[in-house]
Amino acid sequence: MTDGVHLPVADAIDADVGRALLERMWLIRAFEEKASELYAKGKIRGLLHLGIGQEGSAVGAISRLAPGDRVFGGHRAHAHALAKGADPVRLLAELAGRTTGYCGGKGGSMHIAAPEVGFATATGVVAGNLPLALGDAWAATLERSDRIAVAFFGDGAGQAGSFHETLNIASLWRLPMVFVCENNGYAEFTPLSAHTKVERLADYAGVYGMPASTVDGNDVFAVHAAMGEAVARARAGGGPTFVEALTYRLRGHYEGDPAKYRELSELADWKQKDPIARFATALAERRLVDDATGVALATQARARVDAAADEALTGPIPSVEDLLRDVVAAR
Amino acid sequence: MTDGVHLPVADAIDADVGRALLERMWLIRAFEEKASELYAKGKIRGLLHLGIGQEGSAVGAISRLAPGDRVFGGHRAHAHALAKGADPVRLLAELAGRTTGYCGGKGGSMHIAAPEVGFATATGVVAGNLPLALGDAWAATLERSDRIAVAFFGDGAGQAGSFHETLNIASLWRLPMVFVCENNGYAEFTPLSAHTKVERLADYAGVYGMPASTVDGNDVFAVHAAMGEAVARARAGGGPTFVEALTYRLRGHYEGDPAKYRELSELADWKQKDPIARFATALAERRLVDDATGVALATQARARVDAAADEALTGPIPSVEDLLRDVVAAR
Amino acid sequence: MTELRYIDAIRSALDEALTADPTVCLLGEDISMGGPFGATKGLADVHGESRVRNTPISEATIMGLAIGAAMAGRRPVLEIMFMDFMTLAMDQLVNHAAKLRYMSGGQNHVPLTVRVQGGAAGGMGAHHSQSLEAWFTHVPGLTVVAPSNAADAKGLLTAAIRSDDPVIFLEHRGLYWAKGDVPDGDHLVPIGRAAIARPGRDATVVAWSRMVGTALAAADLLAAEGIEVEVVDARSLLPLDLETLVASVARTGRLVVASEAVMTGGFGAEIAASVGAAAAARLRAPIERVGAPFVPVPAGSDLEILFIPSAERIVEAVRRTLADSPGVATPGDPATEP
Amino acid sequence: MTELRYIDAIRSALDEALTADPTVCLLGEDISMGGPFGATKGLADVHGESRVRNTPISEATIMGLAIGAAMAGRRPVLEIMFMDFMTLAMDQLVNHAAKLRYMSGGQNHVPLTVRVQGGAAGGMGAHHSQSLEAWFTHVPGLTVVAPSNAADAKGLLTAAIRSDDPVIFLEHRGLYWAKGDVPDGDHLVPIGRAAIARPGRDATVVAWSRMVGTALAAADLLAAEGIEVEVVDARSLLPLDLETLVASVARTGRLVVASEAVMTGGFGAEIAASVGAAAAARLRAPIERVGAPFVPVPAGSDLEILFIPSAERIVEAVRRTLADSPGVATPGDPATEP
Ligand SMILES: Cc1ncc(C[n+]2csc(CCOP(=O)(O)OP(=O)(O)O)c2C)c(N)n1
Ligand SMILES: Cc1ncc(C[n+]2csc(CCOP(=O)(O)OP(=O)(O)O)c2C)c(N)n1
Ligand SMILES: [Mg+2]
Ligand SMILES: [Mg+2]
Repeated sequence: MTDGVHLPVADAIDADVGRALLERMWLIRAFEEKASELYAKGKIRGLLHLGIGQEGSAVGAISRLAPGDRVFGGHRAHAHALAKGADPVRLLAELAGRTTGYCGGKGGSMHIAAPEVGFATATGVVAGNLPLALGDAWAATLERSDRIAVAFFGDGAGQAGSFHETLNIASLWRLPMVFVCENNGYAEFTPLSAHTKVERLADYAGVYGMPASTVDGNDVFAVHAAMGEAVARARAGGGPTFVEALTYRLRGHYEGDPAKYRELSELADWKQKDPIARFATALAERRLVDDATGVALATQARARVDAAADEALTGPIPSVEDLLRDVVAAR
Repeated sequence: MTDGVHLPVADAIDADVGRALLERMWLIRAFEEKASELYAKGKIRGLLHLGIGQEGSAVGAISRLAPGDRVFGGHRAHAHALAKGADPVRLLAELAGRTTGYCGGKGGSMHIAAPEVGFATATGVVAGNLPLALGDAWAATLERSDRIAVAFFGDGAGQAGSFHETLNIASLWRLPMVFVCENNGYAEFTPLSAHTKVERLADYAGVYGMPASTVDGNDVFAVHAAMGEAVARARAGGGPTFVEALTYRLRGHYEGDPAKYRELSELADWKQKDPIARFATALAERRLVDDATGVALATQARARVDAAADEALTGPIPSVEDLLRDVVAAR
Repeated sequence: MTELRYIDAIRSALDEALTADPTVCLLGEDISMGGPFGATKGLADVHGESRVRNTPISEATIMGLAIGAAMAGRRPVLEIMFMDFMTLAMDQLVNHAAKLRYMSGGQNHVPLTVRVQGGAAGGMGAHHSQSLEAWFTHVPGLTVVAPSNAADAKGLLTAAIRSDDPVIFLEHRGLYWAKGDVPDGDHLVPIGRAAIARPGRDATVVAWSRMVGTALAAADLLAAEGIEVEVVDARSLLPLDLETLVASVARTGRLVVASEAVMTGGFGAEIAASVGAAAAARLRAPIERVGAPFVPVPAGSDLEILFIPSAERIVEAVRRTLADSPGVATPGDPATEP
Repeated sequence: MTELRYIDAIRSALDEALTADPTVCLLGEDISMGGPFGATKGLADVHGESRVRNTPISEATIMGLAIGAAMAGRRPVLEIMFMDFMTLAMDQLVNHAAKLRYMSGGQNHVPLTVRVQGGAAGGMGAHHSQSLEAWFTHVPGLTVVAPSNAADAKGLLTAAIRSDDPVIFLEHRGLYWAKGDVPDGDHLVPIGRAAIARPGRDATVVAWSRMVGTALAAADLLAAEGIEVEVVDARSLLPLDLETLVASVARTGRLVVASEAVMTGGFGAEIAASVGAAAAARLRAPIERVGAPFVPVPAGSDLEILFIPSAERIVEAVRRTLADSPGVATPGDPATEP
């Protein structure tokens, strides 16, 4: 197992990097499958949005980020937090509402925060993270730091006012920010085509003269490449970039959603494009990580998550004192 | 003087139409100069935003509308209301806070409503009228009426979320709506270039595949032509159109604004492009309305507005009963 | 009478309104698929997707869209998926829907209904659980109703749709699956009237939405000790039926106001202040308020349970009103009742 | 002491904060040109346009931008031009600024100040005149202050900027040109403390922002009749200095709460409810509330004057508290005072 929580940052995906990314993808997959299992058992409650099938964009993009860069996620953000280096034990404890969770059980699945590893916050409000990331990027310029801010959001956010307002200011002020749109074709139960005539959200960037690309989000190499350019540009003072990653969620919108609004054939097609399997195959083809190692990584990830779950569920249930804490600074 | 309040609707600007439009422009100019005078005297209070210098887009655009079409304006909407047929007496009474004003003195300059002539409402919230016009256009489709909705807004509205959300839905639902952006280069004291990298707001329409044009807003013929296409398309079920009219306000943002943020030379340039003088000259050149008639129309407009002011200022001051009325339907 | 779940009573009101009045139309995110809870399930099939209209995730603009349609004579019913997202639509709601009639001197009006569910239920956390009725009740031009049961859900929604003013119809997610008898046929509950959910002589508890059930549970607990609580379901918060509240307090001499929202700045304060003034002479103990602690709604379900005001807290508050009455004899003793 | 106008006291606090603390930065529409009223005039020249940053007309996003910068360790002071436009930024303010500390279990915090002016003054109408403090005081995680004079404007703004939590700093446009003595040098007014604006023994009037001046005018009118009113300037609405309010009411036995906002659902209700509960034993008359009638703010200046609560209305309310005290002798008679 790779040491340390940060993914290796590298221009090219070599054997070590490939292995680390594949490992992290399996960790995320195992984590979310575990979350699903615990949800079914009632150990995790609330709204649980899984990103199973979307690990490629999360890991491909975040593998380009330095520890000091800050990520802002949405309601489907387990993958982004874990890719940025969040501890699976504390994250599962958070989902299960324990005091040992990152947020002491107050945040839950939709409002993850792990600022110590650069996952600034998630939000349950669609597009709500975009202005926050913008402010973080502005702060970076005031600090004269070369860190950057990255916002992950879905295709559904593209019809929200804040998305547009944020694009405008980011381009106007040339802020060190990357917009990563994970276009999975659906917002809840509605296909993108019913929400907008715009097929590629990256088209919006063009109006502002902002560099943009649309890539296969289930291809880690493609995301890694596009994000590499974007991050380099932001860090060099070249302003924001828009990266649209086309992907698909293999589960319902949230756990419990039977997802009747989509064709089974569509689902089957996308299962063929599973980003983890594709990355493993590609790594094997390039003779970077062989199949046996890939399988071992998956097994190890499951074991690690099993242990994480056992540990997470020993965390204490919060008390009334916990309920009343953390509203404002101690006065 | 042309009879009736509605401007003649015609495909081409002939002598009669030209005369009517010129007359209305002079009426608007005289109205706003009178408002300025009354403001200086304390007879009108509150925030007064004059559109002197922008009459071309208001009259050019609205001359294409049928009586049943509905207009939604913003904080600088005297011209649009008068172009749509509002009575100068009742409008001045409104500005002066009299019970005889359209809104009984409750609306004032920024919140004009004259729905009986198709001026649905204005709003003091930048971009606030766009969603309202959208809803009106949607209602028209539900009614299976061929009426259309038109929103007038400034360049400053282009950075507001509602503007983008409205463009999206209007294009998606193919609603009978026209977006008229009066780009006068400034939002309050700030030039457009400090608010966005987008030079032509009409560029936004392109992302949605919405037809758009940018025209010289001080050229009545150009606005009339662009708006003619837009209205015809909307009425025929062809969906929305974006018309950007480039113009300039010859006064400060509001009465009392010394407008130090702009060069005097810029102002002088634009004075040369005064839309009324240009239209009068063009009409004379085309031998549609001769100079003497043009001058007479101006004189008549001033006289009419003088009389309107005298009448408006005889209107009663509202009472406490008036204050408490019109909050909800009588229960 | 038919037994219906609260959510089905809502759907039934929508269905009937769509059938009865061609100007009624529905708008909201995912509503043609029924929405996340199923309140509009099947309505698009029956009434068509043009009248049961899915919208993009553009809360500010769909609020304005609904207002614009209402100004033009439609009776739109807009669904905002969670009360927390009303924060995105406050400009259109407050600056436009609520004010257009007044600003136009009565020329315009906005027959709009906004359906929105809220409350803490299911461990959804701070972005999906707020109770914000206090904001809306501070806005002249709005009407605000908050049914606690299936019959009122249907009757008040029907009244809301027929109202010529913008009505905020507050649903509680935690009540969606609660069953209740609903009168058959056209069922209208007039806006502006409270209901006595349980009569009692010793103390009045005023509540609305889900807290009515909690108050009734508290009343049961107290009844076991011989204390008879009158539970008043405010139902209509704006306008508030002050008359019924004051009449109850005049009988009991004691008032507890219970709401799920955080207590500070909540609508309970308005009730306490206005009943306190109007029934001053009849009050025999200080008015007690019960509400959530002044914290955001936590996500963890165990914390959520601690957050939501409980029947026990209402019981304690009622006890305080009874203990705290100088010169008043044992409650429940008819000899000392007014 | 230096005599300053309220608006200049604000600018002075901003100027000194920008000088003293490199993490302080300003954001808002047109602020580098001074804004429409001049509160930030000249600051961009001195401190640079990168720290005194003009923004587009994007209220929702500039609120989030300021929050994001605050999370990263800056101390942004955001100007929202009119309180009515806060409606556009409520999601970021309420769902993000106020909740991020809590939702993250204390990992994040938001040292943000939001300056916003409001109130009815100058006939600007329903979209430029609201008083919405009641909304903000209902939101856990926020701090809300509303200075009534130049010294407090400077001292509370300094405190707000130094606070580690989001503070809503409510300015009143009608006070901008009112002069007052402001202490020289670093001047800090601690958040959470009310001030006795005028001592008196017969009745307490609590007010904030511009209504403090109106209450003082009412006190003058009543003093002429020998009635001595104590005027308490609440200043800090959240947290509220209940102790000072209750102590005053314990002395006077009577309370009038006066606010410019519409009375229904206003913050006056919270004060009435909480003081009513905490000082029940000392109250000798029902609490009176004075507020604007329940209508949007009209544009016409003559209507606006009728809308704004007057000193006369406060006088009448005080008189009612004095008349309405069963068993209490002539106010001002020391023999009957507690
Ligand atoms: C402002 C807002 N409106 C509505 C919702 C309810 N909601 C939750 S997720 C979602 C769809 C989001 O779609 P998308 O942005 O594509 O992300 P995905 O779920 O596909 O990852 C909606 C409408 C919300 N959370 N926030
Ligand atoms: C939402 C909102 N924010 C700020 C303001 C204050 N304001 C009034 S007019 C204006 C500038 C508008 O510029 P533009 O849209 O170009 O119209 P113009 O004044 O040039 O006609 C601003 C910022 C407002 N009225 N509404
Ligand atoms: Mg999606
Ligand atoms: Mg402009």
